[in-house]
Amino acid sequence: MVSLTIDGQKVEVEDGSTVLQAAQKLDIHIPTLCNHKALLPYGACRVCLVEIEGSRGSWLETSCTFPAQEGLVVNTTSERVRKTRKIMVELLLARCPEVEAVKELAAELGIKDTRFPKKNEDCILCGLCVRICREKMNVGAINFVNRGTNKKIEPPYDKYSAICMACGACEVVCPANCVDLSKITTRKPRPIPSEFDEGLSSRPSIYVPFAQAVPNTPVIDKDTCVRLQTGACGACEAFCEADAIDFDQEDSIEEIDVGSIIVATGFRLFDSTQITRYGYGKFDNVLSAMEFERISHASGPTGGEIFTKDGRSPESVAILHCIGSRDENYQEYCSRVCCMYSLKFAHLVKEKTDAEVYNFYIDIRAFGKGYEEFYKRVLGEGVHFIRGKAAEVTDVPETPEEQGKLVVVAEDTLLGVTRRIPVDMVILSGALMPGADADDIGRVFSLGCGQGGFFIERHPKLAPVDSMSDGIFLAGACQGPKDIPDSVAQGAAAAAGALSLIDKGKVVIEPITAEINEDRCSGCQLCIANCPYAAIEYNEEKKISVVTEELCKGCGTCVAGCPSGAAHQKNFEDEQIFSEIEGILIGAES
Amino acid sequence: MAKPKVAFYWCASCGGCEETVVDLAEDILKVVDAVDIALWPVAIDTKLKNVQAWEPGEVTVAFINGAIRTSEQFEWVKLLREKCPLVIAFGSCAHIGGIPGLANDTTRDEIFANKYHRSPTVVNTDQITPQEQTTVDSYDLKLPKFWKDVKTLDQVIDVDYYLPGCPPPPDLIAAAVGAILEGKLPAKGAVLAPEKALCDTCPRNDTKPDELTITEFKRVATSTPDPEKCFLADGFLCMGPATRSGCGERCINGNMPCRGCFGPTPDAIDPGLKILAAVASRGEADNEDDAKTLADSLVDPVGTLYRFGLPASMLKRSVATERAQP
Amino acid sequence: MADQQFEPKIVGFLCRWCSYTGADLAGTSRMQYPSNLAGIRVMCSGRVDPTFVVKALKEGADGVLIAGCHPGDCHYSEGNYKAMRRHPMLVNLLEQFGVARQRVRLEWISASEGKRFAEVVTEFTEQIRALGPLNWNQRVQAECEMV
Amino acid sequence: MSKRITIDPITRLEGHGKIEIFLDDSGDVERAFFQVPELRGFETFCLGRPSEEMPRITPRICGVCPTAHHMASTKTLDDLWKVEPPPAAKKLRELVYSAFMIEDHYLHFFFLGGPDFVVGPTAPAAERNILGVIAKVGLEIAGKVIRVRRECRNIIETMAGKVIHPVFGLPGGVSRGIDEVQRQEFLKTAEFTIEFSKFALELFGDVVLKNPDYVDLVLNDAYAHQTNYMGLVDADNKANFYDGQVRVVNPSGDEIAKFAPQEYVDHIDEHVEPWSYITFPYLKKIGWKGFVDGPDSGVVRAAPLARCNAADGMATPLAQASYEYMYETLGGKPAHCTLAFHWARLVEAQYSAERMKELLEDPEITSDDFRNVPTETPSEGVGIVEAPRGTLVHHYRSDENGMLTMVNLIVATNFNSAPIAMSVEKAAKGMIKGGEVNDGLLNMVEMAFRAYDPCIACATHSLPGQMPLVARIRDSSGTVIREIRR
Repeated sequence: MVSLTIDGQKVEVEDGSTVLQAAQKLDIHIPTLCNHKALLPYGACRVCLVEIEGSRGSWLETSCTFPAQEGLVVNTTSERVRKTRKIMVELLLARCPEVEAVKELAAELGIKDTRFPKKNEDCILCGLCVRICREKMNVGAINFVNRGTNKKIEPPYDKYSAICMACGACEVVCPANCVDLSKITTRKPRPIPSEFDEGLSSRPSIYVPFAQAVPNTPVIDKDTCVRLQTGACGACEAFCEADAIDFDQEDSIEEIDVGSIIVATGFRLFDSTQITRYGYGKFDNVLSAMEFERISHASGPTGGEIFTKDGRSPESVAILHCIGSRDENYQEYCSRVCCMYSLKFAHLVKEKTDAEVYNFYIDIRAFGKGYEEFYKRVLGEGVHFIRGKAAEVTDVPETPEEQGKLVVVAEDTLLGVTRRIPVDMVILSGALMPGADADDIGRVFSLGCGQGGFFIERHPKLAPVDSMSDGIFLAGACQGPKDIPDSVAQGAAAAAGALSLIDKGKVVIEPITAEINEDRCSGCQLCIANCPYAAIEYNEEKKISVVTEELCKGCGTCVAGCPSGAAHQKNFEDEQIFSEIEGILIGAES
Repeated sequence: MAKPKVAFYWCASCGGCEETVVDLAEDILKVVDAVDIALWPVAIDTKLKNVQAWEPGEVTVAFINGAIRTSEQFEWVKLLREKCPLVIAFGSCAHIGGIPGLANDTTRDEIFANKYHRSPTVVNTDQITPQEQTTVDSYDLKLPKFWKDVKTLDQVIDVDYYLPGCPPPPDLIAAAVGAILEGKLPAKGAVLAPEKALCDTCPRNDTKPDELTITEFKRVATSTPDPEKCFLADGFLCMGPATRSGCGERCINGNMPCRGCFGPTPDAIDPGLKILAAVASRGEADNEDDAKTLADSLVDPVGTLYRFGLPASMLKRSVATERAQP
Repeated sequence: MADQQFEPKIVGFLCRWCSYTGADLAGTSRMQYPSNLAGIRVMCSGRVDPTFVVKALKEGADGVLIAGCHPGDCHYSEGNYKAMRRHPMLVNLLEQFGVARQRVRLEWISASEGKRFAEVVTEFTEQIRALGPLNWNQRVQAECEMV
Repeated sequence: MSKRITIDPITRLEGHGKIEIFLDDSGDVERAFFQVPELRGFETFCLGRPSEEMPRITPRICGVCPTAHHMASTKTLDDLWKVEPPPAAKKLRELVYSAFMIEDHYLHFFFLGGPDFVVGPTAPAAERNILGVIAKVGLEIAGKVIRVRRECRNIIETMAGKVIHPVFGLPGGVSRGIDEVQRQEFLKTAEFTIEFSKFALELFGDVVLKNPDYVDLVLNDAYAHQTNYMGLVDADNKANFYDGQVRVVNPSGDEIAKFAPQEYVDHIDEHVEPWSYITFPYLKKIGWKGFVDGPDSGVVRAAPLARCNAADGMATPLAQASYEYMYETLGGKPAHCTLAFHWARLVEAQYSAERMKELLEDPEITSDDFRNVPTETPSEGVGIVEAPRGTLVHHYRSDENGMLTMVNLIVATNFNSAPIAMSVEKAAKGMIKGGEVNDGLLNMVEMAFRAYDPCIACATHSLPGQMPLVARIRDSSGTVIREIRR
């Protein structure tokens, strides 16, 4: 460690630190344009000048490059420093009078205008782009060319770079926003679509999945991270003070023994491209409910502002209900939540824009607490409700006012007429569907799938959160379309169910387990492979098969499959079934 | 005390059961020391008279072999039942019907037609069929009535014990005789053989894989069984798992799968159905079509699953009416 | 009466998780289907011992329905596959005995398929009606000597 | 109405057997009938079965000669599936078959038919059985008899699983082989058996031939029949039991037919009578002439003596010698005296013993190559072997899947059914005169058919017990005036 004094304050920093870093440790602000945490000190902009006091007088140094030394005394605010820094900034201002970063700095230093002739360049020649390209990306696609006043940054020979991978790092670091990738390479940069924003916005390779994600920690998308793909970059490391970034981490599968399981695998939104006549995926402004949800959300890509794809505020918006629900060609069931979220959308559009809102509905199912009231309120807000399922969405105009609009065609079943409503935006309220992997999940937990493929509860009224297997519970939309309050309630109930088992510390097993009469079992072992629960074992020394009662679920398959009849099912004996048969068939044959 | 008297009688059988008693010949003197034979099966006296003359209980036990196919056999076993405190069904035929029981898969008319009219070597222009009563130049001749079906002994009279096997092995016979002499018989209705299925004593049981699966049922016509391997594991249907042990695994030693002559284990109500359920469960078929193919590879289910026990089976016999015509 | 139409007696072995629940659903949904089928609840179609089926036919049933979960949906993961493998072998055997193979039917009916349950029962009942009575014992007695 | 004697049942063949003897008013035999009152219908209930199971089903036709049926059936399958067994398989089959012939012939001679001679035809019934034989020849010899049978049956059991109802026969071979150790062990058996066969013939010589009464009995015309004779012969017309061609000679010993098994339908027909469940085979070329003997009769006899008559001799030295000696004694070939069947039986046993040794001396018999799996489409097959009691024919047809569509069986006792009927009638006529009927006489009548060794005749004498014979003499009103019971 070395200790030095900056503006009269003492500070200790590690060997090899720069004066700039030492100052930053003291929260002493030194302006800079070319410094970047992830890059080596460079000293190009010279804005970070400080005065070093030595025995034989003092001199100026760029703090970003000058090493901190024992006993060093530094002054960052001396008259000499301010004067020189002002001149530096004036020179920059003369070169690039329009660059924001420079203008801000000038303002900060109280510079009204530059005294030098203006050149109106856009690049401040800080070299961040050149350095990040070489130092971090190990590419070096661009560099300084020419000297003095002709100095500029370009790919070699001012030709498109063959090695540039269009990672866009240069763009990101440029303080003057003057990098234009299309001048460097023919490659098109591929933005990474944000899953959470339904692809409406892009995200970096290291990111937090969404606001309030739990846990709220960033993840690295290894398919797009330059570090993980090429071994270069790793810039993020330099910014993480906690030093929490570990590029060597591997995916790992954790096996956890548990006593009970709550299946809450949720739902998937109906894929509206299946119904081509609504033009989803064909017209820019036909949105799925989830896409609109993001657009209208404060944390969404537009910050909650409702725009059409081309950035206009819509004059009219149509909301189409029951897309894929209550439809014999798709899902027969009612998805239960669409009516209410459609009303919410209508409300939001009204609140945030001046657009007219048209709801195309079969009927409004406002069944929940306070829902009907909300429906009334939305009616009061002047939202139009047209009773009739939309027939199609088209961009073929029939009248001048339909020009350039999307036209929703529907039969108004109240007026008994077919209506064409021109709108700027169409929202499709799609059905809730079982997760794509519901079948596999069902198999894993031996859950039956019921209507529409949602998991079946043990009893619709008496055991709505229990599954057919003890210790496995259902919560949320995986069991059927559900809104948030219901999901929360069911989740809580499932948790309570799980707790009650943990609390007991023991489980009740079926009273109908199989049993093998050891005086009769010949040890043929045919039953063993028949048992899906590995509940039957071969006793080598007795030479017979034995049932482990705790594992037996009482399906009785081994009993039916026992050739010698040595296996039988307690309380579900063949004799019992025989008497049932006899009972049923009393007097069957005259 | 006088030696107990024993009666032997036979019905529709091949004589193998007598042969197996002849095999006792080696111990013949012992047997003769122990019991008096009041009636030897073949020695049915001309008329029922002298048996009818027996004091009830005078003859301790009647060993009856063969299935019941004629009115005459029926009369005889009824009489023996009256006279003897103990009646023992001797051998597969009396016990469960035996091979002659396969006749329950056809009809009396078919049997006559094939034997006397359709046979490639029979010349029978007048379409003669043997008659119960005929007169040949004034001599009237009788034949007993040939029944429509084959019955097990206990389907016509009350039976006390059963000695299984085709034929019953001498050691079991000796044991049974011993038990009678010492009065150490089990509860009435018992089968005088071990209760466990053949796998219990089968030398090949250890070769069974953990997860036995059957991809198709092989036929010995077109493949030869592995001399060491469990027949099921090798793909040949074996009745062993549903059949009583006690036979000495002699067929297995001859490298042929068990065909069930010892009859069902005590808990297998219908051994054919039980083995069917067992082997089908182990079939390698995950869709209806494969399952059908597997099932079809088991040719002649009745003749295979009920080789010895058709008359004793739940359905007793076949009735052609609904059979799909090929 | 001679002109009275023949009412088949059908025994159904219904798996407790899928088909029996499906039957319940048919009931709670007030669906109409013939009353000819009397259901017996078993834990799994894999529990259905062929002996049960034959017992039913012997006791005078004209048809037997075995119904379980769809393949892959078995509550006990694979019991219904056992049923699936036994069925063709059993009907092959029964056919050789002289029982039309259509008299023993295997169906997959899930807990949600109340409608399907009703359809299967209706359709099966008509099929058996067309086949006519089985009367196994009578037919056997006709072919056997009475003692 | 005439008087009637019923011997019912004598014993079963393929079922029961029954003799009806009708006396005229003078008490002489007017007419005797031999009836078989049972039938089990193998020809029918085997239909639709997989053909390869027949070797394990047909033995149940007869539990005394199951091996004969097993072997005939197995050979039929070779033909049906068009597959040739490897040499080792043929040897193994013939080995088992020879062992079977030996034990069966001795069973009959010492336990069944033999007692009539050894103890004496008119000896008290209670002694006329194996115990009587033991008493007469002594325990040590009895021990030998038992040992021969045990060891021969051991060979069968080792190879075929079960002695009663073997299982090892397959189309194109057998299900298992033997190793060197077993070969050596079996060789010992073979040698011992050869020794025994000499002894048995000596015994027959001492006890029977040295006793003029017996010789008279044997040569007695009451037991003689002029019929055709049939048997399998090898390429040199020597007798063979397992394989070869069927040769038929007429009463004067001239060959009148020689055919391969497949041609049997051109030579054999069966006659049906309404009063018996058994059919009566006869020579097709000659036709059915009724129950008559003589050169014109179509009746053909099978069984030991018939085989000796039909063959030119025995393929092994000792047996050949015994064969020649027998015919010398009987006054030349062919011999017609029914009772000589017993003698022929001993000669055949000797041949089988020698044959067994031959087979075992060939190391190839231990080869692992004992099965050729069929590759052809099965259609039709015929298999013929010589059962102890005569020629045995199996004939199957199948569909392309090998499932049986036709089964025809002609068992030895079939061939002999007409001769038996004739012998019985002739014997009755010769023995019963003037209503004079007694135990000894009836037994002699019975000996007439016992000589043919119709299957279950066995048990009759195997234990103390009595032949079920009652002669009831009725007057014309049909009421019994006298009853003789043994």
